[in-house]
Order: sequence, then C-alpha cells, then structure tokens
Amino acid sequence: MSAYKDIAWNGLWKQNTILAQVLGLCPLLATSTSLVNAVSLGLATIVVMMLSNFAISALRALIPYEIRIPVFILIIAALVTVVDLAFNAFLHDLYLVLGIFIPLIVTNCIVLARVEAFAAKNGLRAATLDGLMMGIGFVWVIALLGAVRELIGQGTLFSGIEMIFPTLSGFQILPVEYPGFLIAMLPPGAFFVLGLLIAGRNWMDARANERIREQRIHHQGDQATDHANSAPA
Amino acid sequence: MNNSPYSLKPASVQSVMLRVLFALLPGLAAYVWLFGAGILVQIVLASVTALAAEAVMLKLRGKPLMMFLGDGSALVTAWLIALTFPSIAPWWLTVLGTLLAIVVAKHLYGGLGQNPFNPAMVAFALMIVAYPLLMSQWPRVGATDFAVQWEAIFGSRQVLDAVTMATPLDALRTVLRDPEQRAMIGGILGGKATFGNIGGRGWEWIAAGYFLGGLYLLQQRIITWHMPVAFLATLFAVSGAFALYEPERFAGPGFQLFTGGAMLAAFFIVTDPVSGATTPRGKLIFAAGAAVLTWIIRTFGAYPDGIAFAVLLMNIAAPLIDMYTQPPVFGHKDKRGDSP
Amino acid sequence: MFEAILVMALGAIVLGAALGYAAVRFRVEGDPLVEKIDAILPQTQCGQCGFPGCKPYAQAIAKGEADINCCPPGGDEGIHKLADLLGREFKSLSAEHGIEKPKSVAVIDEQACIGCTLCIQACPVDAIVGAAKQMHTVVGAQCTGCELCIAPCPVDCIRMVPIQETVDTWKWKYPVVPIRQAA
Amino acid sequence: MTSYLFVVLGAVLVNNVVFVRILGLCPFMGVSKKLETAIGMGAATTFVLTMACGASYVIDRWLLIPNQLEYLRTLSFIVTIAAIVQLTELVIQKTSPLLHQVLGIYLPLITTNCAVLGIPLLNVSLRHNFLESLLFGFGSAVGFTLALVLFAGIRERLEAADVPIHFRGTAIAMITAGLMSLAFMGFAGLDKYK
Amino acid sequence: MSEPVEVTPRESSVLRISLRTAAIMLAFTLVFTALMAGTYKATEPLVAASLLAEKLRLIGEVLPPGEYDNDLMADAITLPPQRSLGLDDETRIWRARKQGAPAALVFEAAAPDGYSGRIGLIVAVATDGKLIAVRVIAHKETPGLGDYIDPKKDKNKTRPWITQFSNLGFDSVPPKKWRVKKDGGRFDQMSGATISARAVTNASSRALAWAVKHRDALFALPANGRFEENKP
Amino acid sequence: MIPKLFTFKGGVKPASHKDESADTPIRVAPLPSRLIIPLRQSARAVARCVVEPGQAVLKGEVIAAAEGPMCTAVHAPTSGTVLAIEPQPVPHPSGLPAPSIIIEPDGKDRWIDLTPFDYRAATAQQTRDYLRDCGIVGLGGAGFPSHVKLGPGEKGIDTLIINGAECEPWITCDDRLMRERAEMVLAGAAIMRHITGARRILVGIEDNKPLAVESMKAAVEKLGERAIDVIAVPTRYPAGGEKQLIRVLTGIEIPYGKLSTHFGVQCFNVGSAHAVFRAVAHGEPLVSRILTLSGNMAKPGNFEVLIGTPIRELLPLAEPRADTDRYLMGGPMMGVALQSLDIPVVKGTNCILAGSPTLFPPPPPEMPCIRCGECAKVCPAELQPFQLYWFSRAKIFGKTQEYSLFDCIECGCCSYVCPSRIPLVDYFRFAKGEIWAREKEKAAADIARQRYELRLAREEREKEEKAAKLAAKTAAGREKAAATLAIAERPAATPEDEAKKSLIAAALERAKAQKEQAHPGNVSNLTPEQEAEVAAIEVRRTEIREMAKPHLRQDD
Ligand SMILES: Cc1cc2nc3c(=O)[nH]c(=O)nc-3n(C[C@H](O)[C@H](O)[C@H](O)COP(=O)(O)O)c2cc1C
Ligand SMILES: Cc1cc2nc3c(=O)[nH]c(=O)nc-3n(C[C@H](O)[C@H](O)[C@H](O)COP(=O)(O)O)c2cc1C
Ligand SMILES: Cc1cc2nc3c(=O)[nH]c(=O)nc-3n(C[C@H](O)[C@H](O)[C@H](O)COP(=O)(O)O)c2cc1C
Ligand SMILES: Cc1cc2nc3c(=O)[nH]c(=O)nc-3n(C[C@H](O)[C@H](O)[C@H](O)CO)c2cc1C
Ligand code: SF4
Ligand code: SF4
Ligand code: SF4
Ligand code: SF4
Ligand code: FES
Repeated sequence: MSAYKDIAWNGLWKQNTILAQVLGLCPLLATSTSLVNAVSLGLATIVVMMLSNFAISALRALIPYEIRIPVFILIIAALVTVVDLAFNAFLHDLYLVLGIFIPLIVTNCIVLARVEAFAAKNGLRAATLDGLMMGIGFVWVIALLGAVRELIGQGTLFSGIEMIFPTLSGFQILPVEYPGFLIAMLPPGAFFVLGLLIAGRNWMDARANERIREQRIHHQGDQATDHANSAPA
Repeated sequence: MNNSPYSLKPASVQSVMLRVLFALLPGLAAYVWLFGAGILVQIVLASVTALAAEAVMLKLRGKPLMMFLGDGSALVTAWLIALTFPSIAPWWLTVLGTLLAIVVAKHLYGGLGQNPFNPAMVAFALMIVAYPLLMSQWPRVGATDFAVQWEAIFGSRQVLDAVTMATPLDALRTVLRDPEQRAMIGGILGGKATFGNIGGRGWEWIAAGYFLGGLYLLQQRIITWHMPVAFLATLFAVSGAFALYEPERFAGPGFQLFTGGAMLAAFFIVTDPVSGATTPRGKLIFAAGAAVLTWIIRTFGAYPDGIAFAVLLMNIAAPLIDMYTQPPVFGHKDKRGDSP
Repeated sequence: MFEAILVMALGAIVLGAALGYAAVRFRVEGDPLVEKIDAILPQTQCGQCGFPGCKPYAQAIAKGEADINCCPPGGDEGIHKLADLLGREFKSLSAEHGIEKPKSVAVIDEQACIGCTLCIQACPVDAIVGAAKQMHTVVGAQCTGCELCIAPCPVDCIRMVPIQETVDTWKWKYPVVPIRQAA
Repeated sequence: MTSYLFVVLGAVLVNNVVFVRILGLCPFMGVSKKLETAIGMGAATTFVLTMACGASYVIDRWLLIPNQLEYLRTLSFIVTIAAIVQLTELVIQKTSPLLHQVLGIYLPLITTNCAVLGIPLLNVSLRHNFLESLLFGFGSAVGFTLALVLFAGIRERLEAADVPIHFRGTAIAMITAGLMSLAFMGFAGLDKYK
Repeated sequence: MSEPVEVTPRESSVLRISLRTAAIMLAFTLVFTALMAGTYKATEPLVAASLLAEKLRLIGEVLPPGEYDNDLMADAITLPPQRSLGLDDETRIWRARKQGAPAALVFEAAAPDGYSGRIGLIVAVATDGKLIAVRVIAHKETPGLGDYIDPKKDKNKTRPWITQFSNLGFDSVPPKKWRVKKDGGRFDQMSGATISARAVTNASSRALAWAVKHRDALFALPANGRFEENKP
Repeated sequence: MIPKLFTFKGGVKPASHKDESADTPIRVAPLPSRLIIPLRQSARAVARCVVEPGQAVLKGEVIAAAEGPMCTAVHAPTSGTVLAIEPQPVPHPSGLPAPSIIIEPDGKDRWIDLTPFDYRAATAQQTRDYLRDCGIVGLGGAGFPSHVKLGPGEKGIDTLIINGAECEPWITCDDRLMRERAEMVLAGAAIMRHITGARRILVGIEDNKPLAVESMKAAVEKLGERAIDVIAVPTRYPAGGEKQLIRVLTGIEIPYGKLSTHFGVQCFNVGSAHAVFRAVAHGEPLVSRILTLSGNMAKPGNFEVLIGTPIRELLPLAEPRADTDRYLMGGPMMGVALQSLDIPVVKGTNCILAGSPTLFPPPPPEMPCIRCGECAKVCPAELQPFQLYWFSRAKIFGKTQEYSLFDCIECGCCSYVCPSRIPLVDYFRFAKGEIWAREKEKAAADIARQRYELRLAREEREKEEKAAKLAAKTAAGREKAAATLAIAERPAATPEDEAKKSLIAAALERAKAQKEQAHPGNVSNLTPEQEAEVAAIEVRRTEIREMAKPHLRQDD
C-alpha cells in the first residue's frame, strides 16, 4: 500500500513534473492563459499519460531494448492522435484554442520520461497509477497557473467554460473597472507566475526540511540517552 | 579588523547616486517649464513607492535597512521611471511600474548591483505592453495647467483629450502605419509646431537639459565617454544614412536624437553600470547595439519608442559581450587575457 | 485505412531495421562518467554516503541511483562540482548522511594500543603502520580522516584530532561581510 | 526574395520559438547552465530542426495529403524526427568523431524538444512552401540557439548573484526568461512592416 | 526489457537483430496505426459536423437564421483571391435566399492595414445594398487597445462599436462619409486606437462596394460555381 | 642619455606623507633586551637551526643554515646567548607562531671575524653561494633570496634595475638610504652587475624624492660610471612594483608565470644592493636593516635596526601618540596589521606605521558592487577586479582563474578606490588561498585513491590465495576422517588465532582499567548535541561495520 502512496506523493509533489523536474513546460506555459484552457489540456495530458503508461507497462515484455524509444514514441503518438481526434470531434472550440499543443503532448518530455523511467519497469497497476498521479501533478500546477494568470490578467475565472459546457459562463471575480494586467496573459507573465510557484515550492520544501532536521536532532538525543543507559551492560 | 589597504579614497555609492540625481535636474527643469508640474507629482509618487518597496524587500531579506535605503539607487530608478512615463499617467500606473521594477527586477536578483536587467526599463516595458493606451497619452506642450494634470493623475481621465497630444514619435508611427497619410510625414519631421525646429515639439529642450546633465556626469567621471558617444553616434549614423536614402520615409538624425528618450538613454540609461557591459570595448558595443535596436524598433516595430526594449535586449546580451571583450591582462597582450 | 497501415508499415520496417543495426553496431563501451565523478569525490573512503567507498558511490551516481548530496567530506563544494558536471541543480548536503566537519586525522593513544591490527585492517588507505602485538601509529599525512578505524578498535584508543593550522596551512578567511547572507 | 528574409528574421526575432511561441522550453531551461553546452545544444538542434522541416514537408505533401492521411501527421512527423536524430548520430559518428563528441550527447535530447515537432506542424498550419519550411525551421532553430546562448550567459552571471534563497536556481531562471521574453516583445510588429 | 540485451556484434547476429527489431517495430506500428485509423473513422462524421456548426455560427453572427431559408452550405460559390477585398486566398461566398429570391451575400473580407497586420472580417450584404452586419473573425490588434473592434472584447456590451455599421448602405451614408470621424466621416472611433477603427471602416466600405457591384453576377452563378472577375 | 620612459596603466595617487620622516637622518636603534629570529625567512623556505639553547653566539655567527635552493642562512644579529628555540608570533597576517631562535644580547655586540669577499676572483656561482651564506634576501618586501635572483636565467641578464621607487606612502627608508649611502648602493649594484653580467643598470626613483635622485646621480658621477642611469619616474602607486617599474623603465611587460629574467631584466631593491655591498666589501652578513617609524608618531624617523628586534622595543624611539590603536608593518597599501607587539623585525620589514582612527579610519560597511568600473580603471595588472570579486565572493574559483586571478599583485589599488568599500584584495587573497588549498587536497585525494585501489587489489589477491589454500586444504581434509571435518571447514581458527584472542581479551581488561584512569569522564559532561553526535557515530559505526564486513578479512 505504501508503495502506492509513494507513487501518489511523488506525482503530486515530490517528483512533480513541473515544480521538481521542470519538464513539460511548453504546453504548461502556452495554454495556461485561462483556467479552462489549462485544465482542458491538463486533462488531455492525464489521459495520454495514463494510457501510455498502461500500454507500455502491459507491452513491456515485448519491446526490445534497442528500439524502446521509437516504440514508446510510436505508442504515445498514436494515443495522442486519438485524443486529438476526440477533441476535434467533441470539443471543437477548445480544439481550436489549444492548437498545436495537443499534438505536442507527444514531445512533452514528461510523458516519455515517465514511460521510460517508470512504466517500462513496473507492473500495470503501479504504472497506471503513476501516469494518473503524474498527470494530476501536472494538472494542478497548470490549473493554478491558469487561474492566477486569468485572474490577474483580466479579473475573471472560468472564462471560456462555454466551450465545454455551453450553458455555463465564466465569473467576473474582480470589479469590472479592474483594468486588467495584460502581461499576465502574455508569455512573460507565464514565466513570472511559474517562477513564483517554483519559489513557493522551494519555500515549502525548505520548511519541511527544517522540520525533519529538528526532529532528527531530537531523535538523536533520545538515542543518545538510550545508548548511555545500555552502555554499562 | 580590516586588512590592507588601510587608507581609502573618500567615495561612496550614495554620492555617486546623488550626483546622478543632480544631473537629472536640468532636464527636469525643462520638463516642468514646458509640460507643467505634473511630472513632479510622478517623481514623488515613484520615489515614495520605490523607497517603500525597497524597505519592505530589505526587511524581508534581512538586510540592513538604513545602509541600503540611503544608497540612493532606488531613487535613481524611481526618477528614471517617472521621467520615462507620461507625466499624466494615472497614479497607480507609476506605482505599479515602480513596484515591479524594485521588487521583481531588482530584489529578486539580490538587490543593488546584482540585477541583470535595468529596473527602470523593465517597468517601462511591462507597462507599455500592459497599458499601451495609458502609456501613450502625453501632455500637450504648454498645457501646463496643474489642476488638470492633478485630475488626470488622481481623478477621472475624462479631461484628458484637451491636453494630450501624440508625441512626435507616436505621430510619426501613426503616419507611417497608414499609407494614405504618408504625405503628412514632412510636417511631423519638420516639427515647426512649437519651439525649435529640431523636430521635438518641445521635447528637444528637455533633451538638451539631459545633455547638460550628461556632461556633468562625464566631468564627474561617473560615466565614461564610451556609452553616450557610441549611442548617439550610432543613432546619428543609422538614421542619417536612411534619411538620406529616403527622406520622405525615414526620420533624420536631428529628429531621432532629440525626440523620445534618446538623450536620456544616452547619458542615464544605457550607462547604468549594473546591467550594462563593463569592458571598454563592451561598452561601445552595448551602446551601439542599443542605438541600432532603438532605431529599428522606432522605425519598424509596434512600439513608438524602442529605447526600453533596446536596452533590455542589450542587457540580455551584456554578459556575453563582457565575456568576449575582456581586455588583455598586463603582460598577456599578445593573446586574450587567459591565465597561463 | 489501408493506405495508412501501408505507409506506416513501410516506415516501421526501415526504421526498425536501421535502429536495430545501429544499436548493435554503435554500442558505447565503458563509462567515463564514473571516473569523472570519482575524481570529484574526496576519496576519504568513509562510507558516510551509504556506499562502501567513493568509487561505488560514483558508480551509483552515474547510474542515477544515488543523489549527489550524500558525501559529507566533500561538502557543499563537492556537491557544487557534481551538480556542474552532471548539469543538475545544486542541493545542500542531505542531513541524513551527516554534516561537514573540520578535517581531522586519527591519532592512536600509544599507551592504550594493544597491537591487535584490527584498525590496520579497517583503514582503507593503509595509513596505519605497526605489526601484530606492537604499538600502531597513524601516518598523519596519509590519513584521510574517514573514522573507519575507530569502530574496530577493541580498546577505543583511537581519537580523531582536528588538524591544527600553521603558518604553512593558514589561509585567508572569507572577508567578513556586514551584509548578511541572503535570507 | 525579401519575403524569405522576413520568414527567417521573423522566426529568429519576432516570433522567437522560445519567447513568443513558447516551444522548446525544457532544453531551454535544462541545458542553459553553461555556455558551451548551450552552444552545443543549439548547433545540434539547428541541424536536426532544419532537416526535420524539409523531411516533414515532403512527407506531408507527397504521402499524407494525397492519401488524406492528415491524421497521421503527428505520428509520422515524430517518427521521422526520431529517425533523423538517429541517422545524424550515425553519420557524424562515422564522418566526424570530433563533431560527434561535441554534439553527441545533445542529439538524443532533441527528440523530446517539442519545438522539433512543433515547428513542422506550424509549417503546415502556416502553409509554407518547401523553401519557406526549410527557412522557417532554420530560423526558428537559430532563434532557439540565440535564446539558449544568451540565457546561458546570464545564468553564468546569476550563479554568483545574491538571489533570495527560495528563488535560487529554476525560479529565478524562470523570472529571467520572463524578462527576456518581455524584451523580445520589442520586436513585435517588425514582421508586419511593408 | 529494462536490462540491455547482451549481444556480441557478430555480422550474422547484426543482421538477425536488425530483422527482428524491424519485425517488432512493424507489429507495433500495425497495431497502433489500426487504432488511430479506427478512431479517425469513428470521429470523422463528428468532426465534419463540428466544422459545419462552426461555419454556421460565424455566418449566424452577421446573418440571422430567420433571414433566409435555403441551405447556405449547398448554395455557395468559390471566390478566387480578391485583391479588392484584401483576400490572398481562395474563399467561399454563401448566397442566402428567401423563398427562392436572392436575399443576401455572406463573404469574407480583410483589412490589411490594422495596427498589427491583417484584420479578418465576415460581411453580410443584403440585395438592397445594405450592409447587414460585419464581424471581426481574426485580428492581432493590441489587446486592451485595438481589440474593441471585436464585440467580445468591446467594453461597451450594449452597443458594441462594430454594430454601428449594421443596416447602413451607401444610400444613407455616401462613400465619402463612410470613414471614421477623425478622417471626416461619420463613424466613431476609440481615441488612442484610431488605426484599428479606420482599417475596419475602410475595409467594410470596400466590401460593401464590391458586393453591390458584383451582386448580380454572383447570384447568377450556379451553385458551387467559381466567380471570375472579368466574366460578365 | 635619458632613456624614453614608458607608462603603466592604472595606479592611484594616495597622499604621500613622505615629509614626516624623510628629513631626519638614519639613527641606529639601541640594542633590545632580546632578539627573536624566525627560522622562516621567506614564504618559501625554513632554515635549519644549528644552535642549541644556552649556546653563546657572536654577532654574525650562523645560527641556522641554508637548506635547499630557496633557503638562505640566518645569523645572530648581535652577540649573546641563545635562550630558546620555540614558536613565536611572526610577522604574518595570520598572527600564528612559527619556530624562532631567541637570543639574549650580552650588550657587547661583538662581531665574528669579518673578511671581505673578493668577488672578482670568484666565479659567479661562488659569489652567489657566498651571498646565500650571508643571508642576503630581498629587502623590498617579499624577502626572496637574492642569490636565486642573481642566477643566470635562461638568456642571461641584460638590464639590472635598482628599485628606489618607494611608492608606498609614509615609507622613507629607501629614500634616506639613497641620500646617505648612495655610493654603497651603487657599489652593491655594480657587484650584482658583475655577477649577472648585465650590460646596464637603471635606477628608478619616484620623482617625489628629488634629493635621493640628486644624491644617486652625484654618486654615479663620482664613481665615473657610464652604464648606470638614475631615472626619476612619475609618482604613482604602485610604480615600485617590480613589474610596473620594469614596464616604466624598459617597456617590457612581464606576465604572470614568467620570470623577469626570461626577458633579460632583473630587479633589486636599493636596500638589497646595499646589503650585497656590505656583505662583499666588509664580509658582514645581513643582520640589520633600515626601517621607517612613522604614522601617528611624535618623532617619526628612520632607524638602522637589528633583525629580530621586537617592535615593542622600537616604538619609544618615535614616540607614538596616545590615540594610536594599531600598528602596521609595511605601508598603508600593502602592510600587515600587527597582532602583537612582540613580533620581531624581519629582513623584509621596511616600515612600522602607527595608526589611529583618524589616520586610517575603519572602512564603512561593504556595499554590493555596482560595477562602476573604477577598480578596473586603476588596476595596474589591467584586470577586471569586479569580475574577480563577483566570482570570488560566490566561491566560483574556476571562473576567477579564467579572469586571471593569479595576475593580481595584491597592490590594493582597487580596494582603495571602490565606492562600495569592498575589501576586494581580501577576496582575492581568500580565493587564491582556497585554490592553493584545493590543489593540495586534490593531490592528497589522488594519493588516497591510489592507496585505496592498491589495497583493494592486495585484498583481492590475498583472498584468491587464501581460497586456493583453502581448496587445497579441503581436498586434503576430505581424505581424513569426518571428525576432523570441522577443522577443515574453519581452517582459520589456528592456534595463533586462539592466542591472539586471549591476548585481546587480556588487553581489553587492561585497557579498560587504563582508560578509566587515563581519561576519567571524557564521556561525562557532554552537551546534548555532543551526545547526539556520539550516538549518531555509534549508529553509523555499526552500519559501517556491517557494510565493511565483506571488505574485511573473514578469518577472525
Ligand atoms: C503598444 C501600442 C499598441 C497600440 N495598438 C494599437 C492598436 O491596436 N490599434 C490602434 O488603432 N492603435 C494602437 N496604438 C496607438 C497608435 O500608435 C496611435 O497612437 C493611435 O492610433 C493614434 O490614434 P488617435 O489619433 O486616436 O490618438 C497603439 C499604441 C501603442 C503604443
Ligand atoms: C616560485 C618562484 C620562483 C622564482 N624563481 C626565480 C628565479 O629562478 N630567478 C629569479 O631571478 N627570480 C625568481 N623568482 C623571483 C620573482 O621573479 C620575484 O622577483 C620575486 O617574487 C620578488 O618579487 P616581489 O617582491 O614583487 O614579490 C621566483 C619567484 C617565485 C615565486
Ligand atoms: C604593489 C607593490 C609595490 C611595491 N613597491 C615597492 C617599492 O616601492 N620599492 C621596492 O623596492 N619594492 C617594491 N615592491 C617589491 C618589488 O616588486 C620587488 O619585489 C622588489 O623590488 C624586488 O627587490 P628585492 O628582491 O631586492 O626585494 C613592491 C611590490 C608590489 C607588489
Ligand atoms: C550612471 C548611472 C545610471 C543609472 N541608470 C539607471 C537606469 O537606467 N535604471 C535604473 O533603474 N537605475 C539606474 N541607475 C541606478 C542603479 O545603478 C540601479 O538602480 C541598479 O540597477 C540597481 O541595482 C543608474 C546609476 C548610475 C550611477
Ligand atoms: S561519503 Fe565518504 S566514502 Fe562516500 S564519497 Fe564521500 S568520502 Fe567517499
Ligand atoms: S587512520 Fe583511521 S581515520 Fe585515518 S584513514 Fe585510516 S581508517 Fe581512516
Ligand atoms: S570599484 Fe567597487 S563598486 Fe566599482 S566596480 Fe569595482 S568593485 Fe564594483
Ligand atoms: S589588488 Fe589586484 S586586482 Fe586590485 S588593483 Fe591591485 S592588481 Fe588589480
Ligand atoms: S514541453 Fe516543450 S520542450 Fe519540453
């Protein structure tokens, strides 16, 4: 069980594709101009990651070492194409907005990296879970990024939701007079906000590390007294 | 206890920065005379914001407060921001720009001396990208009514149309954008509208003020001749060549040198020691590159004045320029200055 | 549908054959990376990194099985160099593996030594001289300060002594900067 | 003729792959810590990307479009790119061991650079002809190299800066990339000028 | 498979391995291509439907569905590149009819001289020479400044700027007055972003003039025909 | 002939303060109550002590002999008794002690028998050996052995430069020496010219010492010398730096890593020339020198002082003022602050400066570098000090070397002008020290790696041998009865081992007892941190024992 917990924790935080591994940046930055775009692409990525991890874990016995990379790419590309076609068919507006970034999931380093580092070495369940968790790790970051950029950029959230659910519409969060801060929606803003997120992660990690250190010192103190007690014996 | 040397020349960062502020005064005086006292309000706004932001960042980073607040560098940044922003910009624009300059461009990099980008120009570029309209509404020459300017800065902006006017660069760009209006270009380049006929519609007098201040900086040996000379000469040469080639399309050197921020840039902005190149040859390349980019962006780009972007682009290149223009070391003149 | 499969099949055959051929033909032998990593490690051979010696740790890093911040004798300095070599991000010394300490050498209390040779066997760099039943001595210049000889000694007669500074080994200190290090 | 020049200049400066199109960021962030590696990566990418643009144009025009197999674009492009990378490696290993030493370690990384797939796909959607495709690929790769090398220059300097502790490393690199992309926005409009 | 296979590169085995990898590669390719092809086949109609819906939505912006009763998609003709409309590519013109009688033309146009390049428009012109409506379908105008030409971005939600052209013709606004106020015309512009307004205004004027001029020739063409300028 | 003067880039012009001490003649300092003579004469070599405590010595008697090529002999500065040979604080920025000979003067100041040396009759090598045995080292500051510098070099020496620049503020000892003993200096220079076979001698003197120039010129006239030019060079610190002076006088730039002899030039301080003259003409080894006492003193002046005189005993001669807060050895630009007044005068000591808070105010706190480039403008080595600083501060030493850290001559000009008050030189000294230390560590690590690998190889071999032996023994054992099988399985349990075990046990007892006596309670009174650390070590020990097991021999 704890192995699965580890997988989840790795995907969500410790080995988070964006915050820790700094991979898969292009779709992340390019499509996080709004919350809806971000989440949509994130979900597509989850699907691809899960499916590819699943497929490769299932087929791993059949793939010779020498051509593993081309085969991985083949499989991923096929799955991405499937997702791409699905978007085109069911969420056409969104398909237009996300543009080339759906096909680019193929080269999203995370997918290949996870496949190679995890799926190719682990069982079906673990691999699928890893794909899911890594995907969720990606989604929450991209969603946060999208939300922050959208909010700062134009004071709204969920704008464009009508592309998915035609009956809904976005919220104006900040007052209408809010002049907007265009930079947040442009590439520089993407870099800035992600930079701040990473700094935030560093900060939380540093705090956690500090706590561990303190605990350890405590712990060692206990051990030392144990040692002293047992020494005469 | 310190080590040798034990005697030091009297000099300090603070005195350097204060002299830079002093050198800005002639230009500032011309500004107030021609465009009213609104600019003073902006300077106060920017200075207060800059000092407050600096203080907060220093506190957060656990640095000694007074020593750094007193160094004056934040004030130089603040003044340059105020002088490059429209003097009737709404108050929050100046405050936001200054805040971003000090916090993002300066302190996230470690504060004074460590920032690779010119903070004032970061502020300008961020703001013109985010609020192009607000950043291109400049006061009209002679429209010095302080009450109106105050209203524009702190109150509604309804009053504006009467007192704004496109700057010469903006007018030039508008005309160039529209083939039907190309014929008007002569009028703009002639610029007989107001005082001189150098093409600045008043801006040339402010530029002259900056020039004066720049000479003072040179005399005080705070800046070296390399940057201003390279910047102005290159801008002169490039714009001159194109103006000769097709005068009805390209503005001449007089126009280019005396409009917009060219003169301010030549003496106060490209010369920022922190974010610029530092070797003698590097300085020439840096300033010449900034001039060429300025001309290109002014002439072909989407933004009316290219100085901020040109300077930032050269800031990016500065480390490499420095790296490849290391002067040879004593005794190693035959080869590049690498140690044996 | 049919064209699709045909087109792709063609590509697959060509690519597969080419790759299979290449993989066999151009296999890279040996791993120069290990040598480069080993050259950075301090060769204290103390095992604090969790590997029995510097070379095994180097191999583990090269394989990606160990992090770069596990060697306390190498300190932050060493981690910086490893990060540079491997293009990874610097991270400070992992507390699990110990802390940086002043460089020390082992000294054998010659009154207490019983000449059991156990420390000789433990010393990874043969820095202890002495024969069975005779008093042993540490050759200070060769001792790496790994502390491995301390544990085996049955009479606990080995101590670690920090190396004293002399005019010869004295270094200029880092200038004391009134600006505090970045928070 | 000038329109070809515009394609190249546009790709290098105005629509810089990294700063405006936001492609190829992973190697941009990952391989920019040292100048030499940045140059090596840039050179390798330039070669592969130009080739990939040519090859993918041919595949698209002669194989996919006539057979109405546009949906295989992603797959066939990426497989072609992988093959090109592999072939390049073989060829330079045979012909120029020196070059191989310089570029060898970067070649495998290129397959996961999304610009290498993104630019050929953009070629399709921008309806470039063969020469334009090649030039666009080349220009984009030069733009990538430029971004990478300049970034490496700054990062070498940043290494020693007194950056607040939580911002050290990737965070400040991101902010720097943001400011660089801000600076590149100054080129906006250059490609429109007629 | 995670362990590299131990091989000694002897010539015969090289060949064998090449063949084997080729075969495996082939197998994978076949399977996954089939998967893709299957998906493609399955989604093809849906994709086509989406595309159609997209077109109709665009047309609906300028021509309310109540204004016509024919099948617009069927009653379309091909328009080769038209310089006077600012079009560099082939486009389609849709002919709306009500009870068989010509009602309106819907077509694309472009203003090449926007602040940041081309502004793409879709225009509907009634047979009586009135411009029913014009909408921006693609532009790169400065966000927050020039983008008010797109009603989605226009701050004035009740009466977006671009609606001021609706239902006007050269009879009510003579061509000389079909300009922005700054140029002496009768249409408003947003101060600070005149260029965008001017570009759209002038382009809509050109589009109207073009439609009026070629109206009859266009309706005369057979469905799916091709318009040629110099043919009567 | 007035040769064309060149210039060097950079340099600064601090207030010269020469007048304070320049106008009083050299006086001889009285005998101190004891003399401390460090065995280390320069950074490069330590002489071998040849006297014992209690031994009586005469003035000029060798008390430590030259050992190795870079070493010179050390002589008793006066007659007296050797009190001790022990570590004493020496003039070194660390303030750490180093082995020294302490002599108590008998007050008679009796010389050994002095015999002049006929250098014309001797070979150059013999003269150099003689100078080495006279303890002649450079008096210009670095204390580099003169006999080494007088060596032939690769191409021979064409020009001999006598350095009378004395560019540091306050210091006037060379000035006085040239004014008072110009002929001796020139005679010394002539001897050096003879040894090296140089063609000409150039004497460089900063033009703020016109009287010294006069006096030297007069001496040249008087000696009727042709090939000696006395040249006034512009006053600009550090014109007296060897490289700078050579550049000014000859236009030659000597890069770091090259010796000046490579370019046919060699440079000596005027004091060194004077010492050579005394050694050759009078047979006097180097036991005294002239130094300046100045700064915050009521009666500054120049004194002829015995090597080894503690600073404390010199100070009354110049009467330091009450607000004096520190003493510097050397000038304000390159000197070393003295951590103790018991530190003795050594051969390189040219000045003792008294400092006060007004004279040398403590520097204001360091600000960050604003890259203003002032430091680069004044750096005589034409470096970019701010780049060096940028990387030294962040301890990126590889980069500092790329920016030519080792070309820095530590002149201090950059620190002098920096508006941010950065102690730049301190950073450079720090970086150099670290780089040297690292090189040493690297060498040590390489040796350790070698030894470790050797050991592994040896263990491997032994294991194989043992396995072979074991196999043989097992084979033999199989033929024997089953009862003996047990022994065959554990062939290591030999009687020797048994004996060893009992020995260990006995020793354990003994050691325990001993330990309890010898170190009563070295494990009590521990702070919690210490205890924690002990515990951690204990844990690790067990782990390592586990880990090390396969690496240890299995036989016990
Ligand atoms: C960064 C920037 C972006 C601009 N974008 C637009 C735009 O998209 N559309 C436009 O009409 N004017 C734009 N302008 C304004 C024009 O340059 C010019 O100032 C304006 O069109 C003049 O119009 P006015 O006569 O209404 O003041 C922009 C200006 C700047 C500085
Ligand atoms: C390692 C080393 C070796 C030297 N060897 C010689 C030598 O063989 N001959 C010589 O004339 N000077 C030699 N020098 C002396 C230097 O050229 C120089 O004169 C000396 O360091 C004193 O200069 P300073 O007082 O400016 O430090 C040597 C210096 C060093 C550091
Ligand atoms: C910055 C600097 C300044 C120096 N100034 C003098 C000086 O003024 N007079 C002098 O004799 N030596 C001076 N030296 C020492 C000379 O470089 C050189 O070591 C000396 O002249 C060699 O002579 P010596 O071996 O006889 O001591 C200075 C060295 C440095 C690095
Ligand atoms: C000559 C000179 C020019 C300067 N120019 C600028 C400038 O253009 N922008 C700015 O933010 N600060 C400028 N400064 C101030 C200071 O260097 C700047 O705030 C630093 O970049 C902060 O680290 C200047 C300072 C000097 C001495
Ligand atoms: S921890 Fe010890 S054994 Fe491990 S690498 Fe460092 S020095 Fe070597
Ligand atoms: S003597 Fe002890 S501390 Fe020194 S190297 Fe050997 S085992 Fe390590
Ligand atoms: S003088 Fe000081 S502040 Fe100026 S560049 Fe040099 S080190 Fe920096
Ligand atoms: S101390 Fe070094 S860096 Fe500074 S001025 Fe002198 S030679 Fe140059
Ligand atoms: S996602 Fe674009 S390069 Fe990694």
